[in-house]
Amino acid sequence: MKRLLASLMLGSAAIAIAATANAETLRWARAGDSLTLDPHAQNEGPTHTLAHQIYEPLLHRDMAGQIVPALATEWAPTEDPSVWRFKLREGVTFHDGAPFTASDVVFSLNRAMMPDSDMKELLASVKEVTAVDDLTVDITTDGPNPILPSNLTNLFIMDEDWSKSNGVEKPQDFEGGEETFAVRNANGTGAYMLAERAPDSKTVLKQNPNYWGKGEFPLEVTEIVFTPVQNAATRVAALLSGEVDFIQDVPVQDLGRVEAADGLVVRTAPQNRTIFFGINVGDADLKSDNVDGKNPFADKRVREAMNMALNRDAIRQVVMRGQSQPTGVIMPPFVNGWTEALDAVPPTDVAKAKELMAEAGYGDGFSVTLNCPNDRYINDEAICQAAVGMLGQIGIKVALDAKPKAQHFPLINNLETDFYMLGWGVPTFDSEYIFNFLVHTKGEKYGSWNGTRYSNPELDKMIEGLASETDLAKRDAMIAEIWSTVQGETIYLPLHHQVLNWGMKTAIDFPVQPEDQPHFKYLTYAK
Amino acid sequence: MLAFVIRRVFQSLIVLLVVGLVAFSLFRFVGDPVENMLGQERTQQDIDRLRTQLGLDQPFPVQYWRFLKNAAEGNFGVSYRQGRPVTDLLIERAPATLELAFVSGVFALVGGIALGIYTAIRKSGWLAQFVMTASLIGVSLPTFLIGILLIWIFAVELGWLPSFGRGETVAIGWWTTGFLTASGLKALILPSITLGLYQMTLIMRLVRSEMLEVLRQDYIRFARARGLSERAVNFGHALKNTLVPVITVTGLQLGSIIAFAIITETVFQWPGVGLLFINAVQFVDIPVMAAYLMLISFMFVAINLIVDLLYVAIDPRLRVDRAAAAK
Amino acid sequence: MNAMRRAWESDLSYSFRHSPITVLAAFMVIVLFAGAILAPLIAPYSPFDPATLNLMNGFTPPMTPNTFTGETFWLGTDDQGRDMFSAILYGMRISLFVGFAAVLLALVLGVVAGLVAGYAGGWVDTIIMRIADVQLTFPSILVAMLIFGIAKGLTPPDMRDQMAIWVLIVSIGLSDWVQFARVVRGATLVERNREYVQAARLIGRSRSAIMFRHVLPNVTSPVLVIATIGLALAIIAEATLSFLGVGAPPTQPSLGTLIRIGQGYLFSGEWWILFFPAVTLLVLALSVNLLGDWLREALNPRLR
Amino acid sequence: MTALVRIAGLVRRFDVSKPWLNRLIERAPRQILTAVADVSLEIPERGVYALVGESGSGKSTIGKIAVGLLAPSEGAVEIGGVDLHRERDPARRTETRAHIQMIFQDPYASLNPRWRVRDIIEEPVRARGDRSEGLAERLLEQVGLSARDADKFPHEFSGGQRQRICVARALASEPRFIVCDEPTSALDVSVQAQVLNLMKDLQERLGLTYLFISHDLSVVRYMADRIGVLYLGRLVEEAPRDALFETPRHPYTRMLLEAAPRIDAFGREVDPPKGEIPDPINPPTGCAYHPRCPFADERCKRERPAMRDAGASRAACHAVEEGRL
Amino acid sequence: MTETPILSLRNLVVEIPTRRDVLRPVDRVSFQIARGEVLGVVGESGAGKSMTGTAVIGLIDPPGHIAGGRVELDGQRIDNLPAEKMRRIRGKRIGMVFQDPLTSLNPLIRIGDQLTETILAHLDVSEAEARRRAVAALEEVGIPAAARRIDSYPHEFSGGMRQRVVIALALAAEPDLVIADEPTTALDVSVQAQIIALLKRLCRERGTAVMLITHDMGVIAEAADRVAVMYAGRLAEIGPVAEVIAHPQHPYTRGLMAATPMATPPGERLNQIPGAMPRLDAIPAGCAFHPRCPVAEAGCRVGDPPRVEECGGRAACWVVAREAGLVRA
Repeated sequence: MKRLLASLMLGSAAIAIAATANAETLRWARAGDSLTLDPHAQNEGPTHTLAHQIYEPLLHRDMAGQIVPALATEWAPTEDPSVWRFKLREGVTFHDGAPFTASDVVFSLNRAMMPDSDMKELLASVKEVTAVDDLTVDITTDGPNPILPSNLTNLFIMDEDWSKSNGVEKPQDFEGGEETFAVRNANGTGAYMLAERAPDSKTVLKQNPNYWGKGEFPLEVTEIVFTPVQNAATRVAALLSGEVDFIQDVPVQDLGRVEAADGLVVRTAPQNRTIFFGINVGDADLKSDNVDGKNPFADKRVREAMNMALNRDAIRQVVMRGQSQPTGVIMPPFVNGWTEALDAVPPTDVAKAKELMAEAGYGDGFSVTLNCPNDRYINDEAICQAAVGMLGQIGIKVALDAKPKAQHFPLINNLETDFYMLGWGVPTFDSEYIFNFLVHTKGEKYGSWNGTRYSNPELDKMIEGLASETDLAKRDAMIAEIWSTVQGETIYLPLHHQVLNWGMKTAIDFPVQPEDQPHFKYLTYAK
Repeated sequence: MLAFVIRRVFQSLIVLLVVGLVAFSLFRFVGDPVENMLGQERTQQDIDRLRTQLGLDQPFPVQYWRFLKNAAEGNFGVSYRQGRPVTDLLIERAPATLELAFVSGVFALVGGIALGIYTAIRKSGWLAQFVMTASLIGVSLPTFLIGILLIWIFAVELGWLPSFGRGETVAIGWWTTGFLTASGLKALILPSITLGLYQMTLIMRLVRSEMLEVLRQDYIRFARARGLSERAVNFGHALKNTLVPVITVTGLQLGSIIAFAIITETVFQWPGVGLLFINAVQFVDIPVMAAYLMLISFMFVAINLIVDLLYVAIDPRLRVDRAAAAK
Repeated sequence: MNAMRRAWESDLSYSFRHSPITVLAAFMVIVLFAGAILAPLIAPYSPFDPATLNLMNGFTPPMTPNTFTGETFWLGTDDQGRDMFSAILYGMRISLFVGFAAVLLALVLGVVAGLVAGYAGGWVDTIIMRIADVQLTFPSILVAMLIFGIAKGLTPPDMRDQMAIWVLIVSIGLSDWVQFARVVRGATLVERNREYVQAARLIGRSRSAIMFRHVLPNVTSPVLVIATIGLALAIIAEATLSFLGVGAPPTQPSLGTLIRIGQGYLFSGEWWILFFPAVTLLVLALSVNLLGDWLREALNPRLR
Repeated sequence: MTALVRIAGLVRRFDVSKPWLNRLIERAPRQILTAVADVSLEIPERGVYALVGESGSGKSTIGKIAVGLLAPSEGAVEIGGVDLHRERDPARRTETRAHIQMIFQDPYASLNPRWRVRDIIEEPVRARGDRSEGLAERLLEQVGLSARDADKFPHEFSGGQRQRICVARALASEPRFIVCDEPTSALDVSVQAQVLNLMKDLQERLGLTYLFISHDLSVVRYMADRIGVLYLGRLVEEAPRDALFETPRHPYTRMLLEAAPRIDAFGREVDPPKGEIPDPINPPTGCAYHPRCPFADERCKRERPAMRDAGASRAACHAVEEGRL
Repeated sequence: MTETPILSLRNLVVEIPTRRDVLRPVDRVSFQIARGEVLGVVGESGAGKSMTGTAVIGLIDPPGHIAGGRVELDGQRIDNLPAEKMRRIRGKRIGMVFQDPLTSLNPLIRIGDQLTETILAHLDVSEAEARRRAVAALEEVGIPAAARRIDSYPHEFSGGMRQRVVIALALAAEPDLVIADEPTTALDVSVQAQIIALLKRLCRERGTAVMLITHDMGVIAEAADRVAVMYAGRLAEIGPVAEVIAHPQHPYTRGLMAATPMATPPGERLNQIPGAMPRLDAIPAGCAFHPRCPVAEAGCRVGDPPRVEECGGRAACWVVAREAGLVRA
């Protein structure tokens, strides 16, 4: 049997290559499907990925993560710092042939600010969008907003007439379960046009023959067949067997196999996302621990001991197979405010950690529950498991409760967990985004993902001040100050920055985009 | 006969009602849909608005009554996750699952009955003994492992068959079929085997033991004593009697094929209702889950109803006008 | 002595001794059961204590020294540096515990329901068998997912790891009782019309005395057969549920959880993480099934 | 002699209708099977009364009602003046029940295969909470088995031996009245003789009263003092043994005696009886036997005959009454 | 004078190997049945009478098999025929009637189809002709409205009618010999008389020989020409029915007759033979009957009793043989 399989294996690679299909068609698979084609109904990665092929924003992040012109060619604040002016691209048409004008931009951004839109938070500061002329648009914000452009990279422009004639002037009420024309049909300006769509099973895109970017982008892919394949092993199998050309999420353990396979390659790049643990530092007593009347996490020495007990390098080496960047801060390197010093990995020192525990009065340890997702981050559950072992070595008995993200995240939002894993991506590439959600005291407008119960009114004031600070140097200084407090208090235990792994045919030349957003118009084939 | 049908339909309705209650009420305990539907930037107002919108703030009986009323009209509400009517989703996905279940069922039935007959007639032959022992391996391996192994061997290592999906499909009205394209047919092979293997072994073992039982009956001895050929005895007499009890169990088995498709569809990324259900569970998409359970129960009940009718058609003893008298 | 000789010469013992494959299966069952029961004594490591694990031992191939720590493990280690051999022993302990407890639950429920339905007859019978019909509508996997849903909603988060095992037991046990109930009911219907039951009724024995003292001992053969096969099914069901992520927690992995973890490494070359638990599960389920098969043949009076 | 067992106007009906829904749709009427119709008889203390009849004649049903396993639809069975189905006093019920026993047809099914012989025999006594040491041994020897057999299981015995165990069990509660339901029909001739002799000896020695149910006229002739012939649930003739065999009155009794094979009638060419037993759910009008009766006339079709004395016998037949026969 | 007997058994031995030892349900049985003769084979359960019939028709369930002796049908040896040839003899030349008419007929197949398939299996006739013959066969066994009832299922017949159908099936291809294995045991007295009469009439009309297996001495007395008494797989006594019943020679036959209530005057105690028929795995050495035999001698325990032919053609018994002066004690 063994010999049979061995000989089968030898023969297999050749067959796999023979099965390669038409080079112009790109067969693409990833774990999850786009939730809807309505570009404003869901603010979610995979949804945006598909939308980016069909629709275009005014400006977007290219394969290197740099903001580059898309439908806008130029943009700058006007004399009034609260008004940004955008020059639009000439000669662009929608897939149905309608011309692209300023009124479409006004219409689309207003649409994205409607109550049913999931993108409205990104435009929270926008007061008004006005068409200056056919190819110029002004966006007026509520006070100066220096980072407005980075909020626009996923805001797609729809055709006003198409939307009106199909009754989709309003975004789909996704939560309310509305089904609109825009959910299954799309009319963008992008490089690819929707040809066929069966949600969760298959989507086919064809190249837009009238795309404005012809000549500017390689556009070597003429057809895209997108299939969500949920099961990781099946997905890898599909790539190995040559049934797909490109998968967006290669499990780290299979990198070697994919890499070793003839005709396949894995491309890797750091992702704009950091994985860390949050701890309940604020409550007087913990529900999930075995210490009565006290919160051991409230003691900074305990938190420092925990930080020291985590062997991030071992996690990188074994759990992540080298595919992670250990860090000491909950901020990816792409983000404004990041410094090498902040990123320095805290040294692992079990002996010292034990001393700290003893000093804090927990020489005999204590027990606590760690909540962990099992379907959200790369090897999330395995990381938590490893952490359980490492914390066990300094006497903290951790019970691991791993569950799907759908049940994990509410625990954080509802303050039902004392110790949890979270990963945070920063679409604006700015520290303010992190502070707003993770550091500010939890309340109506701020701190909705701050599960640590950490509350520092002074810090809150500083965070709130960032939004309207137009002096970038001063703003950066504020950011640095906030970071030093956050780091000093050790309210989060940072682990690592995630690394993206795209698996593809060797013949495909395609760099990894740090936001995990492949734009296929950039894709080229090796000649 | 009519009374029999009416009674079975009535019982089926009760079953469906209970299943509906179970389906609807139990899933209320799994997570909170509102939390999952809103993104990371959401406010308390969003939550409240959505709860009201979904009717989740109403008391339980009200929600159940509304569910039942809607279900009776074929309206299972709208998927929280996909934002589309669940009925549409099910109709869209059903062909994939039904085709898979159909092929698996045929595979299980034909293979099971053929092997069952073979192993019963050649009771002590080495091949029959081997098949019997091998069939135990079939029931000792979890389905997901079989699927993974098949993918590994036939898709990854040999590259003969696709590892996932339905291949090319052809739409005939709202029904999409994989039967009409080469890739569609190829794509059916591995999932069907994975799904049908367990049922096939069960049916095979059942057919074998029933057939052995039948072959011991007096009327078989009498048929032999009348000089009928082995062929006539085995296939003309024994097989028919074997199938009577087999039909019932087979009905149950085929019903569970649709349910067990969950695992196969997960492993093979088969775009059917099982995959829809698993996705729904992960996103706590209550309408989809509830509708799925109702659908499964409905199919199960329908299959059993058909089986019961088939039973009556095959066994003349059940067609007697008078109830079996007490001696 | 005499009793032992008689037992040795009994039909059961004879058919056992003359079926080499059954003897082999029994041997494997004994070895595996012993391994599971004696795991704390046999296992070189304690895989359920995360504090003793060294992550750097992760992914050590069998019988090969680890590149970082230089430690060697018979069957290698998994992604957490857990010794596979110890993990399999402990995992089997959980799988077998779940299997036995689930079968026991199903058996008690099913036998009582079957006895009552069969002996009482009438509307009691109708209600019990209708419930069984509803139960059949839900295959075990769906039942388990439902029960998991409730349990998750009802138990405090820090209790869930301990609850998981019991939830597994309840969900598998609940979905398997129908088998027992149907067979016991069928057997009871036959037995209750037997004349020894009438003789017992004649002297005024109570219904429960007749059901449990007279009828029950006479339906043990089919119950034993179903229980054996049910054990194999329960072990597989546990594995499937753990594969779907609703089973034993990864910190205390059962065979199924080990396979779930291992199947992620099917293509990556760490074959031992999947292979050894899968083979153990296969051998375990196969051996139990073979024993069940043999029991079925040996205890079936019609086949003698 | 006083009657120990008094059966009066006994009727037992079984509802064999289809479920109500079928009846509703198919407009089918209720179907009632009258297994026992208006049977009255008395068994004196120490007497052996035999019921004979073909299948469906209701003889076993009468036996089961007599011991209390079935309730009568109408009429009553009194044993020693106590009607088990109507008696309210639990003490009298228990006492009466102890005085009644039954021996069944199938010696294989009537012993619990999982119980030891000792437990089987002593159960009636233990169930009442009485002490039972040595009882099984004593009874086993009384029925011709060995005291050592008490620790064996039923499957270690032959059919005849099992029936002896059944007899021993029946005797354990020191009964006065035993219903024997075809006790030897499953046994071979040589063994049947052993069991019949044993039962007869015990009856005489212990002063037992038997209701002996059988389809075999030759066995009945050996055992009984008085014989009742049943046809479709009704007594058609009742007579002392010799009277029945020497001067059968009812045409059915005659037919039975005629049709039964005889050991001395080599090569006898009988004209076989006509017809088969009718459907008990829709029995013929008038005398139920009239369709098969060579003496039947119009009156027989219309009018059901009552039991009347005819010599030493009683018979329910118009022809006998009218002297046509 | 000697016409070839239609059936001749010579030292027929049937063995069933079990794990402990080899059982012999039929042990060196020899007898003959002449054309048109009715031979009653009588014995208690376990005597081997059914197994003898099954052996003749070649339907012993494996692992049982004919281990010795020969079976001749009309002078032609049939116990060693290949399966296909034997199949053609079954039904065609030897018919069989089983005890229970309820289980002898396939409940799922119309009786007409069961009849025509039997006819078509043996006779080269068209289907229409086979059906016509089937109706005729049913009429002959006394099924009223046969042409209509032919499409009925077995459960639509009463027990007696069903046994008539079984007889029609057994006789459908006009066999030379019918083996009737307890054909009336499951029937009521009145129906039993009908069936015996029917069987006798049909066989006489066609000159069919009958091997009538039963435990009922009365049935034998009325129906058989000769009777063979079996005990523990062996032939104990054989002879004309009147002689055997009126003047049994073998101590077992004598005991059996005396134990029959029919043969015992009312009020007299039944004679009882102590003990019971031995089980197949515990057949005593010597004469199998000796432990129960009232006249057994020391020699009975040792040697096999002399064969029937050696004892004057009736009983196989040392005592009988000695008393007849055929052997010395």
